[in-house]
Amino acid sequence: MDIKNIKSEFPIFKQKVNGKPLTYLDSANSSQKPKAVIDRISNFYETEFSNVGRSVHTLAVKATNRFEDVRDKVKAYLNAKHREEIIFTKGATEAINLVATAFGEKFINKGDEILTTELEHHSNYVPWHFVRQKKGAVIKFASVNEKGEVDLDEIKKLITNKTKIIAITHISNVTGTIMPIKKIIDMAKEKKIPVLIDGTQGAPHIKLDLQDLDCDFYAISCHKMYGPNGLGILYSKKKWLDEFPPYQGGGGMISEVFKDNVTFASTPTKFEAGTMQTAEVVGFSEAINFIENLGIEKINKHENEILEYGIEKLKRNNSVNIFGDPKERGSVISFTMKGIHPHDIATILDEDGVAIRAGHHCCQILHDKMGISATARASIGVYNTKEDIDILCDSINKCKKVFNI
Amino acid sequence: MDIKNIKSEFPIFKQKVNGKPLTYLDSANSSQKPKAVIDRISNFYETEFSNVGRSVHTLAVKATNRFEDVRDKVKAYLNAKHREEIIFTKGATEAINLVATAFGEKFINKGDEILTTELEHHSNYVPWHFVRQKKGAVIKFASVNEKGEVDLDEIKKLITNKTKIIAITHISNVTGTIMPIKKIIDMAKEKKIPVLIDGTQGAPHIKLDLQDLDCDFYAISCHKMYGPNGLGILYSKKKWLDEFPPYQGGGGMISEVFKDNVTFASTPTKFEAGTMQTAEVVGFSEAINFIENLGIEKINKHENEILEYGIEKLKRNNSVNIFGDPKERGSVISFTMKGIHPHDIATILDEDGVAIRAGHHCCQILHDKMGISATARASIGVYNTKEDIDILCDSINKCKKVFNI
Amino acid sequence: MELKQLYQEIILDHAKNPRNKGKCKDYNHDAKAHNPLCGDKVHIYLNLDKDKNIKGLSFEGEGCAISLASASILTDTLKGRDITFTKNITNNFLNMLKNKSKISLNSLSEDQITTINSLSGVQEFPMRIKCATMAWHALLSAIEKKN
Amino acid sequence: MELKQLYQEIILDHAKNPRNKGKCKDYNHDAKAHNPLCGDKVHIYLNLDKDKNIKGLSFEGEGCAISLASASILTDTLKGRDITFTKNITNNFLNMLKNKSKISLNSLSEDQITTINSLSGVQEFPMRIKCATMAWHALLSAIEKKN
Ligand SMILES: Cc1ncc(COP(=O)(O)O)c(C=O)c1O
Ligand SMILES: Cc1ncc(COP(=O)(O)O)c(C=O)c1O
Repeated sequence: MDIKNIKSEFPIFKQKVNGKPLTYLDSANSSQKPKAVIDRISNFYETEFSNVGRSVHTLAVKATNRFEDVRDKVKAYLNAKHREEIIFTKGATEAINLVATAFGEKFINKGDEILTTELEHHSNYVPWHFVRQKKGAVIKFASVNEKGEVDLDEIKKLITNKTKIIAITHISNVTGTIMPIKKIIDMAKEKKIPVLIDGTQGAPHIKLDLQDLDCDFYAISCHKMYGPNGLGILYSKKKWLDEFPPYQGGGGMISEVFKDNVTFASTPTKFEAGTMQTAEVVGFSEAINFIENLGIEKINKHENEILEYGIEKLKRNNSVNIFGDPKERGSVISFTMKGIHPHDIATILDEDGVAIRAGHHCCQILHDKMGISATARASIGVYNTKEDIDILCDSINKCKKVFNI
Repeated sequence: MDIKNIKSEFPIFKQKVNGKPLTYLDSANSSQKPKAVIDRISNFYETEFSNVGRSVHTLAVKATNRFEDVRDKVKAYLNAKHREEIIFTKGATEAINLVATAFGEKFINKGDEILTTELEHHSNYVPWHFVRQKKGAVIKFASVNEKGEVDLDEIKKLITNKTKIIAITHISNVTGTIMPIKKIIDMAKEKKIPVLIDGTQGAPHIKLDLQDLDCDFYAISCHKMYGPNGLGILYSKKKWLDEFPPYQGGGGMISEVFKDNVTFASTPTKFEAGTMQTAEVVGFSEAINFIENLGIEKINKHENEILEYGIEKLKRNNSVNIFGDPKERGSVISFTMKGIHPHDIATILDEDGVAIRAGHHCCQILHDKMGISATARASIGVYNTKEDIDILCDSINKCKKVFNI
Repeated sequence: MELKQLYQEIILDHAKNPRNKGKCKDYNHDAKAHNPLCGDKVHIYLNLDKDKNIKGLSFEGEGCAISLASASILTDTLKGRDITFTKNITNNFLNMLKNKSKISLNSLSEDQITTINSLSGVQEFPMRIKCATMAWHALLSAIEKKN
Repeated sequence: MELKQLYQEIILDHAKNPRNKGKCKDYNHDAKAHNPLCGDKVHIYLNLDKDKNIKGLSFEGEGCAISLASASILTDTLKGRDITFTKNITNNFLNMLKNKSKISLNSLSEDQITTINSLSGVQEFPMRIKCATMAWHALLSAIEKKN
């Protein structure tokens, strides 16, 4: 596979949008899927489908093995220590809710502090807000500066002996800021504070070695990694999972069930109640193959080239204001235009087949801080090219014409 | 489409299992998928995929409309009163967990009673066990008799002024007992007690009119209704959803987010945090089409014919003991054989391409009550035929040979 | 080209120079609305006299051209009208966007009808309908609510 | 035909007439195991003297032919042996099922080797491996645990 021609692996690019070829710059929202992933899902349903972990007939055995093989594959891909540290969830949102619920229930009490940043996606804030409400805990926010960066020293200062957990994003889905998570984790480890990384925007772009990173939790959205909808992954150190109470109750996660008591299966089964998303998990296996065949470093390099080209070109456009200017940035450019609201930009761009996102991107706290209610966001995936950026920039200029600016 | 030849709509039946045609009698576990469903999923990923409810570009609009259209379709299919009463979940298990968590938090206090039966699947017991643990509530079990039936009068007697909710299955996934849910709901309504129906085994087989039934909650597994993996539905009366706190926190379910507080979207959005299973939801639309094209009554009649044929034939086999003998039975036959454990039966049947399930089928309380640790279960879907039953019975006879009985 | 339909001169004019912005004098009803997906916000202020005539009508808010223009047009059109008329035209407006009908109330001037109908281009942009209707929904709840 | 491999005469014999069933006399170690998916259960009882010899060994349990036969064969083979040998053979057995190797310890009689190897047919039935290994895992934890 050649990264220059990789669009041809993605069926979505065969169609026209509003008569124009699709220029998809919304991968931070959800990535498109390569043919191999789509075909694997169909093929699984057509020839191998059965419920996992329940029956002993041939199809069930096959499906169960396929499912569990993907756990091993994800473990290897993330370099986790144990296969039991990989939990399949509905998405990164569920992964973070699981941790917040279980950790909150067991380890957070009145007055305890949860440390996070102003950069976070609602999915890495609202679950902690629930804990705050239930336990009377306090959420502290490390502030973000105009560049979109968070100061390490401030984080250090905010850590107290009441800090029970640090929850922080790997890459901001708005400013693209790559957070110095390794340093934060090291800092936290000195004080024995566990760290959750919202890796939703990290995993699709950056090579991960979770044993080296040594975070306690890492949440992933498979659908942003060229994988299927409706699937996420919680990586968690085994010691936490072993201590955590189960999250949802139901079939598959039990050990013994009596009228007066229930005991639970061991990790990871304890956290996978009910019928799992077997087809999605099996399909995700192909997404990992896709990434591994190209090489995540090569994907990263390619995306960075497009990103830099885009930032330079947009910087030269006087009507465009790029949101944030972090030293380390990954695959996202958010911007505003004087006199044209992001929502209108998105609509005008769409006429040219250019798909971007407008709004607060589930980061209202960040937008409030910056005194702005919405931004337009172009985000980059493996299939984007410099031409996509050129089309984006032409279309941005058209916005000015439509608005007589 | 002709129900006699309906197997041809299901690609899975094209292959051989252990050199034999597949005789799939495990639909209560998960049903196979018609080609239309599988193709719709691929097709959606290939031409329409985008994240739902987030962006304003053409693909996002299409995806969002498709997604919300399915909500309307499900509403119509179930004859719910409001489209907002349809919540998409990961499965029936998540649907019941959502209700138990929210209802438990808000309305159940120490000493309050949850009324259920000995027939329930773990998915309709463990979530209530959690509530019992958290709130110091009491779970009362209406007992099941040897026929697999639950006595209405006993349920009536078990209702006290502490009963806060009744949680009951529509059809037992082990004995096939069709519960008199309408009568139970009427009884409960007199005392203003809400009723949750675990409809996992009901929805695939029985025509539903939820306004007429008038239950408060009805949980569905889409994957048992010829639909995709990883998708379920919670039907809930709007008044409950409006009162319930949100379940998971994250993107999409909020109204406004501030550092010190969060307000939430209205029903149903409040309960759909994070990226939803768009492809699965869209695929499920085809499953409803499939069912509606055939007609659920016709499916039901066909399945009942196969069921009765199966029961009669198995009753004539002296080595077979059918588990339960309910007056009203739906699409499930569980049985044991003297001297051969169900687990062994399943393995031997599998050699003939016959897929059944063995174990306690996530109903340990029921099995304990009957003094038996496991049963073999054949369950029937739209694609089954009398020949499938003949093959099953021949294979059962083979078990005796293998075991020299 | 549909974009021209959406961003008509009238709309751009109202968006750039919104009429009746701020809190109107002696307002005694108000209501907010917002769209959590894009952050658009509107706050309607209303001075309703005891005969149910709208003596004062204004808005505060931020958002896209469509939402600003819609709020501006709303205030311009309904100031001085009575409540029955207001509810009537609001329903007509919401109906126009939902069912792609046109507005033609004979108590409105031609100018006013042209202005309101300039928002009908939104019909073709389903994700933008909320932008256009938000202020009108806020108006309805402001009428219901006492300050 | 593989089924014949799985349900060999020896296995059916042990399943129908399990050896050493019940609680052995003066047991001082015991442990339970079960398979939540199918409800198979086993409870191992062990009398370990102070020189770490297995003086008594028995089991209670219910389950499929494979799990019963496996428990029965386990008790029959290991009664009277010492702990080092027991651990050694247990690992060999678990390894046999996992890596499809064969067992050939020279301190076992040919008969015993044939008997244990009769369980190797399970290799081809991945969902049944737990049935065959359950008793052995219980044995290991019984050894660790004092009663
Ligand atoms: C930074 C970040 N965190 C969390 C999420 C939530 O992921 P999901 O919607 O897959 O649950 C997203 C994506 O929307 C995100 O960008
Ligand atoms: C009666 C019953 N309730 C609940 C469930 C759980 O459904 P799911 O696994 O789709 O969450 C099942 C299926 O396993 C069932 O048969």
